[in-house]
Amino acid sequence: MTAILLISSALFCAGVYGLLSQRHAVGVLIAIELMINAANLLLVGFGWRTGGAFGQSFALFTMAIAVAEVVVGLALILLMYRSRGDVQVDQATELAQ
Amino acid sequence: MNPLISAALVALGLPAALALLLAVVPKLRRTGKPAALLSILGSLLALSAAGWLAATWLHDPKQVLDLTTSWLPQSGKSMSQVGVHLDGISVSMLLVVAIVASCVQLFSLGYLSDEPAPALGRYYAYQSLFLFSMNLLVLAPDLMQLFLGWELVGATSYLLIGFWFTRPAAGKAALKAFVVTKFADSGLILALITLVAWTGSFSWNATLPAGGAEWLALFLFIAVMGKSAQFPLHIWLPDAMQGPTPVSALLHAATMVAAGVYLIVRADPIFAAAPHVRLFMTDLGAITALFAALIAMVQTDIKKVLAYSTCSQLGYMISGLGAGSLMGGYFHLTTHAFFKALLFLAAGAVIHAVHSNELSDMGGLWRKLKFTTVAFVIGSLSLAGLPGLSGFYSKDLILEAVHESGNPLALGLLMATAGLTAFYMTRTVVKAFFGKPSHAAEHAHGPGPSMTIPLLILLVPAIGLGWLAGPMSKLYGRSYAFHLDTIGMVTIALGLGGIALGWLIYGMGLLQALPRAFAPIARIANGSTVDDLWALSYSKLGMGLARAIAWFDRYIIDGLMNFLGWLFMWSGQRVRTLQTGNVQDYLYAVFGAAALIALWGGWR
Amino acid sequence: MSHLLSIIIAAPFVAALLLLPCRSTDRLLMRWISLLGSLVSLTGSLIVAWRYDIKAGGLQMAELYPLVPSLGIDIRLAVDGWGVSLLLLTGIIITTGVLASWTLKDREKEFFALLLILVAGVFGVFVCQDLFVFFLFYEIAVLPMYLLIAIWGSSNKVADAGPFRFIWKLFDIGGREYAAMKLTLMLLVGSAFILVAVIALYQAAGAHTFDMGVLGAFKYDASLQKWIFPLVWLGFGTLAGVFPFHTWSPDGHASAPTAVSMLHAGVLMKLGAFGVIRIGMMMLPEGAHAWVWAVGLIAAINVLYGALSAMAQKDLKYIIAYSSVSHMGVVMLGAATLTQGGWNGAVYQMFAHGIMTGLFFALVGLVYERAHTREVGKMGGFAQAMPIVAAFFTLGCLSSLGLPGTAGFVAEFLVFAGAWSGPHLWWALPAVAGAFITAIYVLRVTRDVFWGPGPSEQFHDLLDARKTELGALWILGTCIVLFGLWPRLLLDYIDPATTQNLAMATQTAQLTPTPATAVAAQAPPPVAPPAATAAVAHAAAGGGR
Amino acid sequence: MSSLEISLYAVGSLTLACGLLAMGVRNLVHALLWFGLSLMGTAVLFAQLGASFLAGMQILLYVGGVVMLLIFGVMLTREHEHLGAVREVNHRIRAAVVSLVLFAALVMAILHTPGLDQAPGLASQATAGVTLDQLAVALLGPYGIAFEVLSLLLLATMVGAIVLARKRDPGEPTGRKPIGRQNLGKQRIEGLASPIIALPAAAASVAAIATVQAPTVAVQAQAPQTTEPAVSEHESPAEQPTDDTTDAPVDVAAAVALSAQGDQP
Repeated sequence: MTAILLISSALFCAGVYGLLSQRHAVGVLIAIELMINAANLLLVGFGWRTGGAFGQSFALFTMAIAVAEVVVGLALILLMYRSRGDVQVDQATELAQ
Repeated sequence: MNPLISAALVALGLPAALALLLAVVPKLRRTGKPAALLSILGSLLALSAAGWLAATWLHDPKQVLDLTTSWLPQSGKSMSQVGVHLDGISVSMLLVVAIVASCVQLFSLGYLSDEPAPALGRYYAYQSLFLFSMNLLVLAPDLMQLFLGWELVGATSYLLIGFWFTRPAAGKAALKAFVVTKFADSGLILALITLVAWTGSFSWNATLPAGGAEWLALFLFIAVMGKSAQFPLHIWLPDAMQGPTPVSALLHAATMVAAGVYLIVRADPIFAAAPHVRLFMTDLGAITALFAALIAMVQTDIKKVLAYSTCSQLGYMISGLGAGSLMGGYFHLTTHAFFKALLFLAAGAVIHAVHSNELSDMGGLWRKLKFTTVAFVIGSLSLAGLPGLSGFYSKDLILEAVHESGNPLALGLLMATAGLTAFYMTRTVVKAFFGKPSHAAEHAHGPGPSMTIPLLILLVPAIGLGWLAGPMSKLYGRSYAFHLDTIGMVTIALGLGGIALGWLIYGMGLLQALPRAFAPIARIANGSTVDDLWALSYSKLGMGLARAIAWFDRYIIDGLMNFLGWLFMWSGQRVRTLQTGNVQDYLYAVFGAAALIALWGGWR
Repeated sequence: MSHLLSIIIAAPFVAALLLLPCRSTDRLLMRWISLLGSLVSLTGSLIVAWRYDIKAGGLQMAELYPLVPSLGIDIRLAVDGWGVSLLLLTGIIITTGVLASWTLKDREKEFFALLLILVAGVFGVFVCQDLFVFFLFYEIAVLPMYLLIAIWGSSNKVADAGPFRFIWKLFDIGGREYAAMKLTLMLLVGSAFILVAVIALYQAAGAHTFDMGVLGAFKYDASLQKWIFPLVWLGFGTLAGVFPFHTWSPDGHASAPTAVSMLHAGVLMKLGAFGVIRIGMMMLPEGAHAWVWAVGLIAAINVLYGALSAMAQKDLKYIIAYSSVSHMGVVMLGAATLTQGGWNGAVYQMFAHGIMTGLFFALVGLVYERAHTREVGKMGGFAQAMPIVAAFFTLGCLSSLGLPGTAGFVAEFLVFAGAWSGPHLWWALPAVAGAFITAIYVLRVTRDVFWGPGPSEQFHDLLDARKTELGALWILGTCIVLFGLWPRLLLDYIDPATTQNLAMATQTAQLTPTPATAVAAQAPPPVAPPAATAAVAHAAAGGGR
Repeated sequence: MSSLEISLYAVGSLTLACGLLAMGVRNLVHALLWFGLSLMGTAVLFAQLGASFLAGMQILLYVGGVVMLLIFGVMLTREHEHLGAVREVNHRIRAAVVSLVLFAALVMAILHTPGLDQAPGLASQATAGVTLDQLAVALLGPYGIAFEVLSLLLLATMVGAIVLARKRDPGEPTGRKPIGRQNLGKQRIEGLASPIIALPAAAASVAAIATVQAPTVAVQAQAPQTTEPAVSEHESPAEQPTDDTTDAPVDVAAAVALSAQGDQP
C-alpha cells in the first residue's frame, strides 16, 4: 500500500510541478490530467486494499469526468486562442483588471 | 391679587406684550407712527403704575411684596423663582426707569421723525422690549431674574446701537458693546452658579460659607465692570454712541449702565461681607472717574463727551458703593439718571438741529435753541455739582462716604474729577452754545413739542431731586439731613473753579497755554489706547489662536483621519498587486500553502 | 395598549412608502405626503406630551411587539420625560425640514423618502427600550445620510496644506462624496464599537433578552463595565461629535442639503449624546464613574475647540457646523457631570441646540440658495433685501450664545451649574468661555452677512423667506423663545426623568464596596469566550445590515 | 518487500519518469507523447492492482481519447512551433521547490501512518480482484444516482463544448448590443423567457435524478428539447463575460441588461 501511495503522490507532485511551470494552456491541461491520474490510482489502490467495487466504480466516474473536463478545457483553450491570439497562461492576466 | 402687585405686573407685562405684538405683527410695525404711539402709551401706563407704586412706598417704605412662581425646577424643587419683588429700592428704580423711558420714547418721536415708517416701528419694538427687560431686572426677586433682565437689556442695547444697521460703524459698535459686556457677564454666570452650588438658590440673602462672599462679590463685580463701563472694560460705551441719541440717553446713560450699580445695591448682603472687593471697588471707581474725565476733556464729539462723563459718574457711584454708602451710590444713580438723560436729550435736540455730533459744527446755538440751551446748561451745572441742583447732593454723599471709609487716594481722585467735570462741561457748553456760530449752526432749527416736553419733564428732577434725598434715605432705614462740611465746601470750590477755568479758556480765549499743556496728558489718556490694547489682544491673540486651532483641526486632526483613509487605500493597493491575474501565481499560493500546512501538520 | 408611539415611528415610514408610486412630476403631491407624514409624527409627539403623566413619571405608553423571541429581541416602545422632549424635537425638526426643502427640485421622491426613513429611525431610537432594536433604529438613522449628502449635497474647496498634503491627490477633500463617505465611514466605525458593546452586554447579563430595563438593572462586573463604557462612549460619541472624532461633522454638515443639515445637526448628533447617556452611563454606572473624567475633559476641549475653530472659519455653513461641535460639547459636559443639573442641562441642550441649529441651517440654506455663495467675506448688507431672514438669524445667534429668554440659555446655564456643583468644578470654566467665544463669532457673522451697506451688485435676486420657509422659521423661532422664557414647559418632563435615570447611573457606584462574596453571588455566568462573542457579533452584523 | 511491491515500484517509477518528462520537455507534442506513455504506465498499475477492466478503460479513454484530443488542440492553436511549452528557469525552479516540499510533506505523512502494509481482513479477497459483474452491479445499483448525474454531466459537457468552440458567423455582431430604451424592454422580455424555459427543465432533471428508478431515457429526452433551440438561436453565453472583462465600469442598468442577456442559454 505504501508503494501505491508513494507512487501516487509522486505523480501528483509531478502534476503540480507541471501545473506551475507550463506556459502553454494545453500543457496545463496535461498536468491536470496527470494529477487526476494520480488520484485515480489512489482510488483504485484503496479499493484494492479494502475490497469491494467502490474504488473502481469511482475511478470510472472520475475518468468520465476527466474526459469531460478535457473537452471543456480544450474548448476554452480554443476560445482563448480566438480571442487573444495566443494560449500563454502567464500572459492571461485579465483577472487582475 | 394685591393691586400693588397687579400694578407691577402691568409695568412689567405691558411693554412685553407690546414688544411681542410689534414683533409678530409686521403690518402694525410697518405703520411706524401708530406703533410708536402704542409703545409710548404703554410706557406711560407703566409710568403711572410705577408712580402709584412709588407714592405708596413713599408712604410706607418698609413694605415688601413678593409674587413669584417656579421657573427652573430641579430635583422636583424650584431652583429659581421669577416674579416681582416690590420693596423701596425696586419701586424707586422702577419709577426712575419709567420716567426716563417715557421721556425718551416721547422724544424719539420727534428725533426720529425722518426715519421711514418700518424703521420707526422697529425702533419702538426695541424700546418696548428694553422697557420690559429693564423692569424685569428691577423687579427681580432673586439674582437669576436679575440676570435674565441684565442680559436682555444687553441684547436690546445691541439691537438699538445697531439700529442704523447700514452704517458699518454702528454694526461694529453694537458687536463690541455686546461682546465686551458678555465677556464681563461671564462673571455673573460664575457668581450665579457659585451661589446655587453653595446655597441651592439664587437669593441674595442666603447665608454663605465663610470667605465665600469675597469670591461671589468679585464675580459679581466683574459683571458690573462690564455693564457699568468701569476701566478697563469701559471701551464699549463711547462706541455705543453710534446708536440714536435718545437710546444713548436711556440705555447708555440713565438706566442700563446703571444696572451694575443697581446690582450692587441689591446684592448688598454679599458685598457687605466682602471688604476686599469693596476696597477694590472704591479705588477702581475713583480711577475710572478720573480717567474718563480726562478723556472727556479732549473729546470733540458732544455725545462722546457725555459718554465719557457717564463713565466717570459711574465711577463715582461704584466708588461710593465701595465705600459702603448704599445711599450715596444709589442716590447718585437716581440723580444722574435724570440729569444725564436731560443732557443727552438736549444734545439730541442740538444734533437734530445741526445734523452733526461734532462740537466744531456747533457754537452760538443759544440764539436759535433757547430752551435747549437752558436745559443743557442746567444739566451741566447739575453734573458739575453746583449747590442746589440734584447732582451736588448725591456727589457730596459719595465723597463723604469715601472720606469716612478712610481712603484718601480715592477721595483725592474723586475730588480732582469733580473739578475736571466742571471744567469739561463748561468747555462743552461754551463750545456748543456760545461763541461764534458755525455754518451748520446758522441754519439750525428749534425742536418740536415732542422733544421739548420730555426736556421740560426731566428738568424738574434734575433740579429738585436733591431735596428728595431725605425721603429716599428712608428706603435704607436711615435718616438723612443735608449738612455742609469741609468736603462739600472743597467740592463746591473745585466745581466753581473748574467752571471759571473753562470759561476763561474757552469763553474768553485766555490761558490758551493750558490746553496745550493738557494735550500730552490727554493723548496718553485718550480712549483709543485701551481700545487698541483690547483690539490687539482680540485680533492677535484671539483670532490667532482661533486660526491656529482651525488650521490644526483641518490639517492635523482631519488630516490624520484622511491619512487613516489613505493608509487603508494604500495598503489595499499594495495587497492588490498580489492579484496578478495569472492563474499560476494563484496556484503557487494554493499549493505552497497546502505544502506548508502539511509540513506544519507533520512537524507536530 | 396604545399605539401612539408606533404610529409616530411608522408615519414617516408609511409616507416614504407612499412616495414610491408617485410620478416624479407630481412634485406638490410628494411634498404634501412628506409634510403629512411628518405632521402626523409631530402631532403624535404633541399628544404623547399631552398624555404623559408627569406626576407618575417613569416609562409610559409602553408597547411590545415580539420580533425574534428566540433571542429575546422585541420591539419595546415606551417614553419617559426625556423621550417626550426628544420626540417633540424630532417632530419639529422634520416638519420644518420638509417645509424648508419645499423648493427642492432634484429627485424629490428619493430625497423625501430617504429623509423620512431616516427620521423614522430617529424616532425609533428615542422611544425604543430594546437594546437590539435600539441599535437597529440607530443604523437606520445613520445610513441614508450617505445618499442624502452624496446626491443632493454641495461641495467646497479646501486648500491643500499641512503634513498630509499628499492626500489631496487621492481624495476630493471638501467634495460632497468625500464628505458623505467620511461621515458614513466614521459613524459606521462608531457603530461597530457599539455593536460589540451591545453584544457584550447581552452576553454578560445572560438573561436572553435585550430589554433595556432588564439589562439596565443588571449589575455588570466592574472590570467589564470599565472596558465596555469606552466602546459605547466612542461609538456614540463619534455621532455626537466628540473630539477628535468630530471631523465628519463640519464637512458633512457643510456639504449636506438644508433639510439634511437640519436633521443631522439638529437631531442625529443628539442620538449620539443620548446613546452615551442611555447606554453608557445608565447601564454601566461603574464604567461611567471610572471614565467620566475623560468624558468631561474631552467635552471641555470640544466646547472651546469647536468655538475657536468656528471663529476662524470663512464659510457660513462651516461656522454653524463647528458651533454644533462646540454645543454638543456642552451636552457631553452636562452628561459627564453626573449631576441633576448637568443632566437636565444636557437634555435641555439637546432640545435647544436642535431647534437652534435647525433654524440656523434653514437660514443658511436660504441664504445659500439666494446668494449662491457661502463665503462670509463676500456677503454683506443682506438685511436690507431679506429682513425676515436677518431677524431670525439674529434670534438664532442670540440663542446660540446663550442669551436669557432663549432656549439656549436655560440649557447652558443648567450645564454650567451642574458642572460647578459636580466633582470637577473647573469644567464650568471652559464652558463659560465657550459661550463667550460663541458670542463673538455668531455676532460677527450676523454683522458680516446681514449688516452694513446694501448688498453688492452680484446679489441681485435676494428674496426674503417665502411661504413654507417662513412657516419653518416661525415654528423654530417661536420654539426658541417659548422654551427660553418658560423652561418648565420641558423641564417638568425632563427633571423627574433625570432623577430616575440619574439614580440608575449612580446606584452601583454606591454599591462598589459590596463584599466580594455578594458580588460573586450576583455575578453573571462567565462572559462568553471571546470566540463565541465574536461569532455572535458576526452573525448579528450580518443580520443587522 | 513482496514481489507485487517490487513490480509496483518498478512500473510506478517508469510511469513517474514518463510523467516528469511530459512536464519537462519543451516540445508540446513530445510532451503529449510522454504523457500518453505515463497513462499507459498507470494502466499497468491498475492491472497490477486487479482492476483489469479499468486498465482497459484507461487505455481506451485516455490514451485513445484524451491524448488524441489534446494533440488536436495543439494542432488547432498552432502554438507549439515557435514557443516553448514551459516557462522560464526561475519559474521552473520555484515550481520544483513547491512541488518537492509538497511531496516531502506527503511522504512524511505516508511514512508516519502506521499499519498501511499490514494485511487487512479482506486482503485475500481484495487481491483476487473485482469481477466485471461486481462492478456493473455496483454502478447501476448503489451508485445509480451518481451514474445518472454523470450522464447529465456528459451531456452538458457536450453542449458546452459545442457552444464554446463554435465558430462565430461573420455577420454576427461581436460586441454587446447598444442599449436603447426600446432594446431594453425587448431584452427584458427575452431575459425573462429564458429562465421560464430553463427552470422547468432543471426541475425535471432534478426530479428524474431524485427517483433512482426513473428511466435514463426520460431525462435525456427532456433536456435536449429545452436547451437545444436556445443554443442555436442566440448568442453564446460564454462570449458575453469575455466582452465584459474588457471594459471595466459598467452601468448598473447595462449590467442588468447584460446579465439578462447572458441568461439566455
